[in-house]
Amino acid sequence: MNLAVQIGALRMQNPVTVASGTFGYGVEYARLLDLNQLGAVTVKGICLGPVRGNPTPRTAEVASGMLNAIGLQGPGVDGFIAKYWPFLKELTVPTIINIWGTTVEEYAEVARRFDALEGVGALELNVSCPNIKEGGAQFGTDCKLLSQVVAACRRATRLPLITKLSPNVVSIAPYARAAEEAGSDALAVTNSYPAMAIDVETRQPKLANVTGGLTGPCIKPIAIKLVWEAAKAVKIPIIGMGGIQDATDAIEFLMAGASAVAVGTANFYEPQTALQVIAGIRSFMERKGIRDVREIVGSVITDR
Amino acid sequence: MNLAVQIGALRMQNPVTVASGTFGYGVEYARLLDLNQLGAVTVKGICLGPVRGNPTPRTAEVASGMLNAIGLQGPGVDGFIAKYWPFLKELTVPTIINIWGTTVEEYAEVARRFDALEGVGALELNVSCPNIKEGGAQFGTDCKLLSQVVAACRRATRLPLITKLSPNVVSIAPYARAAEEAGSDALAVTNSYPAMAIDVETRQPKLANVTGGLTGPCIKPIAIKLVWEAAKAVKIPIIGMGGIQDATDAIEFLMAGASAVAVGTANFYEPQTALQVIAGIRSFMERKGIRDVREIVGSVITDR
Amino acid sequence: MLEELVQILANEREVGAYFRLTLLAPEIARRVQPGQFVHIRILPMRDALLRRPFSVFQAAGDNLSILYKVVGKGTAVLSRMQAGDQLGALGPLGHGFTVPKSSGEKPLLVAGGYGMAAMYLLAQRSPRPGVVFVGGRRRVDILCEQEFRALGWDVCATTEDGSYGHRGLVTEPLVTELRRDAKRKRLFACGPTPMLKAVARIADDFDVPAELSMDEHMCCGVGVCLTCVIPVKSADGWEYQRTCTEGPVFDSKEVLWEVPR
Amino acid sequence: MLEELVQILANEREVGAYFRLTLLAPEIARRVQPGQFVHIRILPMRDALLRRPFSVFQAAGDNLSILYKVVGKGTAVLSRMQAGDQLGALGPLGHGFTVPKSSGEKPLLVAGGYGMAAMYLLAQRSPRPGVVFVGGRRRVDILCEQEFRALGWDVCATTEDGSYGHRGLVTEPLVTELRRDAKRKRLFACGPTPMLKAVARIADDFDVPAELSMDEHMCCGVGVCLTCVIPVKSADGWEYQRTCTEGPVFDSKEVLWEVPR
Ligand SMILES: Cc1cc2nc3c(=O)[nH]c(=O)nc-3n(C[C@H](O)[C@H](O)[C@H](O)COP(=O)(O)OP(=O)(O)OC[C@H]3O[C@@H](n4cnc5c(N)ncnc54)[C@H](O)[C@@H]3O)c2cc1C
Ligand SMILES: Cc1cc2nc3c(=O)[nH]c(=O)nc-3n(C[C@H](O)[C@H](O)[C@H](O)COP(=O)(O)OP(=O)(O)OC[C@H]3O[C@@H](n4cnc5c(N)ncnc54)[C@H](O)[C@@H]3O)c2cc1C
Ligand SMILES: Cc1cc2nc3c(=O)[nH]c(=O)nc-3n(C[C@H](O)[C@H](O)[C@H](O)COP(=O)(O)O)c2cc1C
Ligand SMILES: Cc1cc2nc3c(=O)[nH]c(=O)nc-3n(C[C@H](O)[C@H](O)[C@H](O)COP(=O)(O)O)c2cc1C
Ligand code: FES
Ligand code: FES
Repeated sequence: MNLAVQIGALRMQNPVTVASGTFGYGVEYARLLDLNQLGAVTVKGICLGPVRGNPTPRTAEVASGMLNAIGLQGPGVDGFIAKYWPFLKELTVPTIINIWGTTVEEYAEVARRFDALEGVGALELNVSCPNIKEGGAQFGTDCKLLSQVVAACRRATRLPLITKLSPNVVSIAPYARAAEEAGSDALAVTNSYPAMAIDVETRQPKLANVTGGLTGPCIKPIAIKLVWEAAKAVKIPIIGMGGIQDATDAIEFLMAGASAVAVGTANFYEPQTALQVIAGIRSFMERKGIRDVREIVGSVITDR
Repeated sequence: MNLAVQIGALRMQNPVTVASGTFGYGVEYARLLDLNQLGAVTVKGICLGPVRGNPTPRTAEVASGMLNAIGLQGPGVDGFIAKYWPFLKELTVPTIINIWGTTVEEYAEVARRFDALEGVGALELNVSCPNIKEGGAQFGTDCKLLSQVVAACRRATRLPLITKLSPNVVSIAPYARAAEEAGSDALAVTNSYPAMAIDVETRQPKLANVTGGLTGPCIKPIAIKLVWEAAKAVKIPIIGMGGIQDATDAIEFLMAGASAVAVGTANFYEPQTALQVIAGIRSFMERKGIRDVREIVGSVITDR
Repeated sequence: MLEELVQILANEREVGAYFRLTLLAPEIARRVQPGQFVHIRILPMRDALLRRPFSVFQAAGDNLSILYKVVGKGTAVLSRMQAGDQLGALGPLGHGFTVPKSSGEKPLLVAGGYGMAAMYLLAQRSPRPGVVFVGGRRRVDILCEQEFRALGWDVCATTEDGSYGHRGLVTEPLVTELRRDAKRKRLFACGPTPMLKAVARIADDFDVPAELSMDEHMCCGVGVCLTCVIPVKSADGWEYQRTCTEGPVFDSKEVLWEVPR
Repeated sequence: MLEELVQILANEREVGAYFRLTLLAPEIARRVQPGQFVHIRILPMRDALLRRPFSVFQAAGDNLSILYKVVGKGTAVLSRMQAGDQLGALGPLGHGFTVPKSSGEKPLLVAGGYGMAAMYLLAQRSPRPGVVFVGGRRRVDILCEQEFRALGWDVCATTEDGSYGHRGLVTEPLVTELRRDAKRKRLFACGPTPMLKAVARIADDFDVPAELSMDEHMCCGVGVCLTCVIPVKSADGWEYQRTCTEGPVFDSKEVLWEVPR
């Protein structure tokens, strides 16, 4: 039975990774699960220098999901390389590094820095974080800027580039095509959805940042549609994510057109989710007599 | 204690109505609850002629919500007037008629027809239905078309006009302003969110229409943010909706800037929801010593 | 039509995946007609919001019972609920069967699996006994045969694997019966859609009237959401009618089995 | 750190809104240090997904217990669960209190409400007894006084409404005690943030070391999500540290009570 998939030049032994920002830098979960069973480890978003992030409260629970406005707290490239890379580079599975910047040049510079680092699996360009004032989502909701960012990173590195698109667009197809044309090797669909919650007792927003990103099972139907539309628009592979809790959810993304999937919010409440998803995909394939996971990709039947 | 609110020239005795398409034409629920306790009754979308709608399955359950692609099945203006108006016009509370068309002219024609009908409370322009091929959402995701539709309806009727915006935009502010400038008396925020679900056993989409609209508690955080942004952009009142299950949810919408709210999907599983919301708003006001519900509107504190 | 918070009096496994649920639901129990259903809100199922429709199986005094099969998320949660727990019940809903008259046609009931549940009240309230043709895949799918016999009805069971009664499809003994004598018979059917379609064709072939209880996915259950529609013949060709309101019981002559192009 | 599906052995009301939950959680019970916590997944709460953090109150053999107050949705659902039901438990988590040495400073514990729960293991494992200053709004907020006395500790209770012990704030008798003699004392505090802040200031005034267990909203509980951060002094001014990982127990000298501009 083949579970391996190819995301550009990146080979994943199975189609399941974790979503950036929901798995730290891998090491935190290493005591709870064997990271080498994953398809890849994807780390929290990193930019050039260290970032403190937003004031608290930074997350809030909502129906079948959560809001977050972490504000991309992180150690920066150097901090990451010093503190987390020694651990990550020893894993037998690849690391996908999620990167961001506030200008096109910054994105490219971060990409260049990681290009120089031996052993990185792929770079994921976060052009869709709704929780920072500059950068983030603006690059993901403007096709031109998106092209520029992707093209600049493309010039800065030979590593596989995964562009992580924003869900907050009228139609995802033009963005998917812009990323493909600018040289992206793959897409990640989707980031969190802009949202808000208010505590009626205090009249304050539940997040200090006022608004934040909605994630978890509540956004799955939105994410499935985006993956389906993006897959129709481009030829490059897609990593699907948004509310995956179990193998059935993951298979739904594969059928919609994703070549791989990422488990996000579910890690917070069930750290074993990604491993359970892998096991579940395997037994689904056994039950259905499917030999290669790639047969599932895009197999939704839309004409009745 | 004052619960009454004003939506343009439309007076509602309390700020709670029901969402179009989730309450039929009122008469279906008349045996279960006293419709005259509501702020207004809002009926299912009506266009010029009768419409059969989409093939089945038309709805599917998802985490904390549902998908629908009814396809605006309805009796058309004449059918509505013959079959449902005799009942509705006898109510002591106003009826809001949700209308749509496939062209600007059709919208205006429907508006004109209802202008001629004695006793209509207001017209709600559905420019945001994701489930029909022509019309619907295209008017809600193009500022120019939106202006044209609203302006044409404005010329066609003196009835209060409520423009129901699409959530599927990068930013709702320009749409809110376009509707205001074209003469809309109020906004309704928000319609359902484009989404999709797949049955992994059959590989078929759970809706015959492939995609549909996501509604219910899962979209509440998205809807709250849209209401908050729309309220900052315009001076006209807003009817907030999306996932309201109880008075706390409704108050959250009011605090975000809605002058009134609509209960949608919750009617399907708890037909008494709207009445419970009214009672709950009343007791919240008692507990907090609030004399006028309008004091709650827009009262969220966004600077800490 | 009423909405009640009702109490579970008993919830026990009948056989296989089938459970019998008894509710204290006085207002609904009193009003229910054969073929009507209740729309149940399974409260512990918090992230799954919609109600589930079930035929009223039996009604006596303040009590109402349901015979259900565990098929998915909601019925699985329901099967773990206990006496004393509460459910939301909306009912009685829908347009049921025409109760036979003592002077009328002889009722022939055709049921598949839990379709049997929709038939009991009809048999009980029919002034003249008839025959119940009941089918299922295996022996465990043949429900409450004794209870129908106790009403004085004949029961003719069929299983696809032959583990009980005749081997084959439930429609086979029905055809045999109609071949013998099709006069003054009326069919009443409830079961999976392919079975209903077969019954409709048989009714047509033998020119006997048939009432079919259609099993469609529902959402509101009261006619407002337009989820549960099926194509039905109408004055101007065809129209979508609501299974929850115009149905679940339809005249077999009116049902279109495919949406016309 | 371990993830276990654990069984509820008992879940009973202690007093007022406080419940005592005992779990069969052998692996976690064996490893836990004073001041650490477990992150509990309340499985029946299906639309609310996140785990809830609770200090480990007592641990003995395979059993672990928690003392919790019903304050919201999760704790309400938890309070209705019964012996035999299952919970998800992740733990032991976080950086706990420094267990006193027999030759070291005298431990003075300061607890507000359910803060008392974080203190028991510390008192139990301390080779020398000390004093527990416990405060609450009303009499019912003073928890498990007898259990601390049984360990040979003095307990000094304060209630805001004077319904039990001293009337006033828990910090008042603490100040009295420190005024009497502040030498060779170490403070350990757990309770609402304003109380912790007051304790930090008192520790500063009297120049005694203090360890504070901070109560912040959490999401993952294991350091990956960066929800639970508080501003803490660092080499280059300040940084956000994670309550779930670097904490929940922090040295009072390091905690910044406001985010520097
Ligand atoms: C008028 C009517 C009467 C019925 N009477 C009975 C009865 O007496 N006994 C019995 O066991 N079942 C009966 N059913 C079927 C019953 O409603 C479904 O088995 C039940 O809804 C399945 O819920 P679930 O959550 O377990 O399944 P899931 O598959 O998890 O449900 C997902 C969604 O699909 C819907 N759904 C799934 N299967 C069906 C189905 N066969 N029919 C309609 N909706 C479905 C559910 O309501 C829910 O909205 C009846 C259905 C109708 C329409
Ligand atoms: C390290 C630590 C130890 C704790 N130990 C105990 C204990 O021993 N006994 C006890 O009764 N409580 C303890 N708490 C507080 C407990 O976690 C909350 O009371 C609980 O999470 C409330 O959940 P809820 O669903 O009932 O409340 P809701 O208000 O419905 O919860 C909504 C969200 O807010 C969070 N939340 C609400 N109040 C708090 C709070 N005070 N602290 C942290 N998160 C909160 C919840 O975790 C959830 O994510 C501790 C908290 C922390 C951080
Ligand atoms: C707390 C939190 C932090 C996140 N941080 C990042 C990030 O740093 N970079 C990024 O591209 N996405 C980030 N995301 C988005 C996730 O990677 C993922 O796209 C999203 O959560 C949807 O998947 P889910 O519903 O399974 O969580 C974050 C999400 C959460 C909940
Ligand atoms: C089954 C269904 C049918 C709907 N039909 C209409 C419609 O005809 N016209 C319209 O403007 N909105 C329609 N809507 C959208 C609702 O009016 C409302 O905007 C949306 O459901 C969000 O609210 P909720 O989450 O409370 O349901 C429909 C929604 C549902 C679920
Ligand atoms: S289920 Fe809503 S109309 Fe029938
Ligand atoms: S709760 Fe996630 S980092 Fe502390």
